[in-house]
Amino acid sequence: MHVNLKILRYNPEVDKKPHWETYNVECEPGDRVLDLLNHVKWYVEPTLTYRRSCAHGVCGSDAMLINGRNRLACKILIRDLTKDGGTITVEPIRGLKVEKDLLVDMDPFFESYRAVLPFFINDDPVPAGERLQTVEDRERFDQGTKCILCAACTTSCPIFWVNGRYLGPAAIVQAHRFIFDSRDKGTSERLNLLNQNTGVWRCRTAYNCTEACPREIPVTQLIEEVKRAIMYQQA
Amino acid sequence: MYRGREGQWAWLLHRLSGLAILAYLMLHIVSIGSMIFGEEVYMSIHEIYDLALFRLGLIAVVGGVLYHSLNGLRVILLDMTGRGIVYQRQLFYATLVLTLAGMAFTAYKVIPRVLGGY
Amino acid sequence: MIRAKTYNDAKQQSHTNAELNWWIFMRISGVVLTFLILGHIWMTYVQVSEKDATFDAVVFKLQQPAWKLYDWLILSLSLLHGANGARYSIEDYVRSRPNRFWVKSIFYTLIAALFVFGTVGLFSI
Amino acid sequence: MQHHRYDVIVVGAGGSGLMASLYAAKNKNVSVAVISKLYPTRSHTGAAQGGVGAALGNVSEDHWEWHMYDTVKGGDYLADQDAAEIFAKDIIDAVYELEHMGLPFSRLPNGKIAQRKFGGHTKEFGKAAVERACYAVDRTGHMILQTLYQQNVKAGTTFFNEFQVLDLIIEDGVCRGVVAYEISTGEVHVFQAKSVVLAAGGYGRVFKITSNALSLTGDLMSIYYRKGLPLEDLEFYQFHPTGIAKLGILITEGARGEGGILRNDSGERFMERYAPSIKDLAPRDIVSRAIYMELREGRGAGKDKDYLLLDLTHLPRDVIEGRLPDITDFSRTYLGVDPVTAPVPIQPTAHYAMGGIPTTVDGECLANSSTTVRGLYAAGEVACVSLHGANRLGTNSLGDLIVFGKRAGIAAARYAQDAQFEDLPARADGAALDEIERLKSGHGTENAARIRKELQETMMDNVSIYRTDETMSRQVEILKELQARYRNVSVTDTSTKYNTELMEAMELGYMLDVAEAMTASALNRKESRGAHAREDFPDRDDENWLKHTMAYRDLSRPGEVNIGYKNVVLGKFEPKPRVY
Ligand SMILES: Cc1cc2nc3c(=O)[nH]c(=O)nc-3n(C[C@H](O)[C@H](O)[C@H](O)COP(=O)(O)OP(=O)(O)OC[C@H]3O[C@@H](n4cnc5c(N)ncnc54)[C@H](O)[C@@H]3O)c2cc1C
Ligand code: HEM
Ligand code: SF4
Ligand code: F3S
Ligand code: FES
Repeated sequence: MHVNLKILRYNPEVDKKPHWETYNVECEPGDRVLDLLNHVKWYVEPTLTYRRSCAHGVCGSDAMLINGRNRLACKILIRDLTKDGGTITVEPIRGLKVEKDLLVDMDPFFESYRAVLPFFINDDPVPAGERLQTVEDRERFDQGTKCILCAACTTSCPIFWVNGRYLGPAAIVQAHRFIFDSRDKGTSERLNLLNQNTGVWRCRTAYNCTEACPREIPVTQLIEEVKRAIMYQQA
Repeated sequence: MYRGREGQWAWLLHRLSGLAILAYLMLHIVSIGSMIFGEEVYMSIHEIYDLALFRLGLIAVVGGVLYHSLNGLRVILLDMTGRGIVYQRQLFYATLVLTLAGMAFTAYKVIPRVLGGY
Repeated sequence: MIRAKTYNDAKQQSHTNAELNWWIFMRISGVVLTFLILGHIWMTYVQVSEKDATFDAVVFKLQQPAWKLYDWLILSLSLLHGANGARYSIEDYVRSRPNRFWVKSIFYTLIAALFVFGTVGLFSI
Repeated sequence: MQHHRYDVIVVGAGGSGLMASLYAAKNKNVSVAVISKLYPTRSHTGAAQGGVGAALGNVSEDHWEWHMYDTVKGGDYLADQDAAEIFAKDIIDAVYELEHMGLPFSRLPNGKIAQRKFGGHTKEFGKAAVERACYAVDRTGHMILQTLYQQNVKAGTTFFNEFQVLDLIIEDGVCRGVVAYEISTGEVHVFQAKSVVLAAGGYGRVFKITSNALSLTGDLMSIYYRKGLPLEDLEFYQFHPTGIAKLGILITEGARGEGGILRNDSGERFMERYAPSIKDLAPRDIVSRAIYMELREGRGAGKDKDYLLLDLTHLPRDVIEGRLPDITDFSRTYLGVDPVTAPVPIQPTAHYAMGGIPTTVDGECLANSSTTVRGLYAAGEVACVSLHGANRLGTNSLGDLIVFGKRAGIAAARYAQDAQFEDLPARADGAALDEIERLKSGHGTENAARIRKELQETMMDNVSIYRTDETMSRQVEILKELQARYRNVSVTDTSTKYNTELMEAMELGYMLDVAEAMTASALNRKESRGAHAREDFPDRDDENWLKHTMAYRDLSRPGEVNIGYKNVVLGKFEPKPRVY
């Protein structure tokens, strides 16, 4: 089959503004969008720029706006997007500065990540073996541990687009992972950080994040759990 | 436009309706409050409200308030219960249906009056 | 080059409950307002015609203390709720710090003025 | 040019690099920085699924000796037994240490770390399979990578992300730093260092069907090899039996550990014929060869009879979805097959390099069979301490990263603490700049992607699961031709910012050179051992070949490879025939 791959391109050294370019590509219905991008880059237009690595949805490199929704290019198949002769649009994710073509500046994203103390805190003396944890306690924070920091959620959030100071759903998911870990002792610090104007209270439950997450993390639900945790803690 | 789903549109409508009814409220305070300047001032403002256009516009105000308040309740359900999140989509459609029903009822009440000049 | 923020950097950030309190207020006032406002609309507009909201009718209604209180509650709660709601929007869309300051100052002044005006109106009858 | 100075530089931010930086930085006398061409959390350690093996004995009795035995036997007795002993002992505490860093292991009902069976891991020296793989659902590598990155954030490690290392500065047998290209600006930076730890991962991308990331192109192995320094045991490359058909995406051995069964077209559990005692849980080389034989004898499934089936349908839904959620998702996403109700099409996939830069048990890089390159260390898949010998057991790579990443980090810091900064040669970045210049301003007409495609296809045909003199000799010639064509590659993107075309072209150069060393090593070894299976020499030959290969590029005769050898460290376990 053939599809038209319509890509929003931008080369900072030449272009003033991003512009669309369309490539007619031959493909199989089971191909990934990443396969088409690779095809264009390798054989048609080598200057096309984007990040990629694992090619199966576990490294978080290639979140893009594909047919109007945030997707991992390596985890969405052509047959789920269009039919023979159809068009697929690909744009960079929103709310982060576009550096070149589909590649954006991820630094602000990782800065928000680092701001929520995304690491295990427990200064008690360590036992000889493992710290014990029940199966239920382990399950409690399982969802957040799946996160691959792809930024699909944060850059689908309408609040983040207009207000870059919002830490964003990805950072909150990371915080959630530790807040609800029975072994962690940093809960109150993290809750205090998220209790700020830039934290969970910016979330207006727009739900795009949950729908965008390629790891099927119920992001909005986790954010709401953090909101409630803050409320109960302060009460 | 980002192809978000129900949640995104629910939020956008909530914000727009909230700001719209805030604007309306501010005008409403001025018009009703104008009472303290006496009957004449009050009635001169009030006559504007009597125009058919404004009276029909009130159907929109009812829609806005209804949507905003019902969706507000939806948001509160999302915030407070896990169930709210599971059914957020259905709740959004319920909100829309109830809002439209409320607007229809208002229209049914108001339009005959406007046509009848009452 | 990225230098990871340390634990202590983050620890030192200050902390208040203001946003939490506003969040709770929005929800409580929202629930209360649902009844107050829908009731208000029902009684003064849907059930009766806009034409009936004559000067005399309004004065008559507002002379009763219960209605005075009812309307004043709507006035204050919805102004506060609406003002905070608008603050959310301002903080989202007005991104430069100085601009945000001006927009907020003017907006809050307007809300305060309306509140005073509405209150004086209600209680002068 | 920008110039930086750190006592210790770590190249690569996968499990081994992050472990090295964490432990190097615990030495307060040294400054540490990590250079990585990917954001750390994008490293391929994050793709590892099944688990990390350690004899904790949480489910049933287990001992480090048993683990060591399995490792040595799994490696077809080519593993160095000093490394295997250190490993089997240290990994136990290392796993606890990871747990103390917050790693969210799955749990047993008694609250301890959950463990499951994995290929080749047995109790009482081969009697029966044992639960040794400690796991975090089916994303153990992801959790290791995340946890180690988190700990580095906590420790305030300095990262140079999206900096691609193009050269090592080695003069007079002393490593003095690295040269790296800042992808975002196109600037070349020189990092002066007292010691350098290489942790840049594998090179699976030289094969067409692989579980490896597009970024795994053997950069640092090649850079090392181009200096006339040896690469050890490159002929041993592991093909994992269960890659998703055609795509190569991995389905963890944990799927078989949980009870999954391999079947051929007629539904037969064919592993019963190849490894009667442990069947589907035999080591990977054996299972991959069995699959290859089944396919060759026409018992494959599908219309082209080119894949086999991994059957999980007899397992309860909650075991599949609960303990293997990611692979369930892969199968549903990429194949449209739900493993709960239908068997999953699989085929062997190029997976792991047992060989690499030769090191001592402290990670010191070897310049030949005995002397080290001072100040240079390596760990992880890029290195070869020869823990894995001729074939790696599942779960032993993550363990390798943790144990030897840590040892390399500590050793590099200890060395740097007493060493002085050595002078840099004039134009330290010269070679890198020249190469960039050549690719950017060249008038060559060759397209890098086409050469890469041919490389991957021919390596898959000629140097994969089964090898013969004929196929490999052909590959040697093909590689020479591809290398010649590579010299005519030029990139069309001349921009400075994010010139990924340029970086991909560089990577192709590296791939061609590791492929050269690999093919030469494989052609040279005239026996079958572990993952190296020759049809023309089907038996293991301990008399002549119980030794490590050291492949040196002949710097005076381009395209020629000199082969040397290094002794295998024997010890506790005498080489025996390897049957399961
Ligand atoms: C799909 C899959 C599943 C696996 N499952 C298991 C398992 O269950 N158990 C197990 O024990 N093992 C498993 N393995 C093997 C194991 O995961 C890898 O061998 C291991 O993660 C390699 O880690 P590493 O730290 O050496 O390198 P990687 O994690 O690959 O990291 C390489 C790093 O080097 C950097 N780098 C590379 N080149 C350059 C350059 N030129 N300049 C700068 N930086 C560079 C990269 O940016 C990256 O940060 C699996 C492997 C795969 C592919
Ligand atoms: C009638 C009952 C009402 C209910 C139940 C209600 C409920 C809510 C809730 C829960 C929010 C918070 C939304 C969030 O945090 O995501 C909100 C926001 C808001 N409300 Fe109301 N409200 C009501 C009436 C009003 C009125 C009368 C006004 C106008 C004066 C108003 C203006 C706003 C505004 C502007 C916002 C901000 C919207 C945003 O930030 O997206 N609301 N409302
Ligand atoms: S929560 Fe999901 S969408 Fe967001 S960064 Fe993590 S994996 Fe990506
Ligand atoms: S899209 Fe944004 S508003 Fe909240 S629910 Fe998700 S973070
Ligand atoms: S390339 Fe790794 S997530 Fe897509």
